[in-house]
Amino acid sequence: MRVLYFAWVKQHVGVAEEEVAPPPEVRDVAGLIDWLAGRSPGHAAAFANRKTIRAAVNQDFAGPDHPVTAGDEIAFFPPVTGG
Amino acid sequence: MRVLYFAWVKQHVGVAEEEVAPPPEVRDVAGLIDWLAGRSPGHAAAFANRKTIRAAVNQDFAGPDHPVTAGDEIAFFPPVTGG
Amino acid sequence: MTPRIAIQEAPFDLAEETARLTEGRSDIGGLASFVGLCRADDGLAAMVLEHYPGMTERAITRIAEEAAGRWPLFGITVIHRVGRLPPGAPIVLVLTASAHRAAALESCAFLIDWLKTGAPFWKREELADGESRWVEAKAADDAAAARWTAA
Amino acid sequence: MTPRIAIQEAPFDLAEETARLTEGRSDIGGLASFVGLCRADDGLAAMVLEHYPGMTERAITRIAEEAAGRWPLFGITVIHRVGRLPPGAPIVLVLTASAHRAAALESCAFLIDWLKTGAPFWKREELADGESRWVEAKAADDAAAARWTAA
Repeated sequence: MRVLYFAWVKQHVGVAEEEVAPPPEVRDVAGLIDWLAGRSPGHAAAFANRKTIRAAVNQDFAGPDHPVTAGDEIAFFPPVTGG
Repeated sequence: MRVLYFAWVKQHVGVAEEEVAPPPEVRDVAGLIDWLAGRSPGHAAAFANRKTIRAAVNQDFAGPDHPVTAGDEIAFFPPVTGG
Repeated sequence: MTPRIAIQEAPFDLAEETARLTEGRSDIGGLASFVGLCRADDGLAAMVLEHYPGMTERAITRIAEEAAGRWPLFGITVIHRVGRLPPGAPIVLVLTASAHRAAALESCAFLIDWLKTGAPFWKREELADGESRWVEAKAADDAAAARWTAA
Repeated sequence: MTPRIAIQEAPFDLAEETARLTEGRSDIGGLASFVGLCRADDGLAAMVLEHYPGMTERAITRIAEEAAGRWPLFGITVIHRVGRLPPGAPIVLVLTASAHRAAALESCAFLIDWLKTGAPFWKREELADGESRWVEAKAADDAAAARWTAA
């Protein structure tokens, strides 16, 4: 499972992307966030306020209940500010 | 009193502008139209359908009740179609 | 902010007009433009635009001032061409600049809606068969302009 | 009609993009554009734009297709710059072409409203004092985008 980070989420985590292999009980975006938050203090800081985190699964915006599986590309980032 | 004509009003009347001296009982736009319509068959044709005629007095749109006096610049034209 | 208003036979240059509004400043966040072009409907050979010199500039200045009163604008440009224009030719340009996009977009729509119904221009279509006809005013244009006063 | 979508560091050329949409055709009656620029608020030294390569193009393509389904459009161009941009620099261009002005104006407003909330871009402000801060998303932008779904 490939996880990408953008903007200040990336700054907290310290890397732009990483390959991860969460245990089988991680089934959705919310579960993945819980699991990632335990990986390092940087991850914990990045995911400290879940309300400010947005996610995409395979390049589509996805809510906390969206399923995640091995082989997915999952991204975490703040609310977008383009335009 | 200077009277200007535009678009098909001008084509009917046959001139782009004319100096006129209507009698004193011509006091407003509607009265001026009545008086002008009697000046020639072209004028009569131009003003045959009053609903399709718009007017301006001294370069501001003006309704039929708008007063007209000697020295005014008065224009008659169809509904505008710019833009 | 003095609106730039021009009635001319010559084409206008969108890039040049944009640069004129933005050059040397960094307070503009949004720039909206509308260009109206001459469509080749129904065998049109050319569009001939007539106007009322003097009143045209006066009417456009007034509505530009109204736009400037309704929205916080840094710049307004309105250029309307007259004379004989071939199909595909640009006829009118409206350009508005503001700190924020909503003011720029709304004032641009307001100005072009209003130009359609409140400025003394008349269009005549010259057809390929030699015929010629005056374009009739549309009720839809009156409705579009009216929505700005209903608000 | 295939939308033209580009994510690039280089500036865009409004005149060139306009010509690209209109060249050789005479069925376009209205061309609406919006250019978003980098404002020099509060001692801004530069704006740095990050995006999500791949998803960005995908998201913009999807919304351009939605616009094409809602309005009868002959052309859509969306160009969004990324990287470090100085105050006054153009950031984003939205350009829409249609037979009639309302479709061009409305779809242009729809696209820029949506880009603000639905495309994965993030802005970071670099200040003159060396500080740096991420721009926060605005509730007003969500509201502006939402009005297109409420209708």
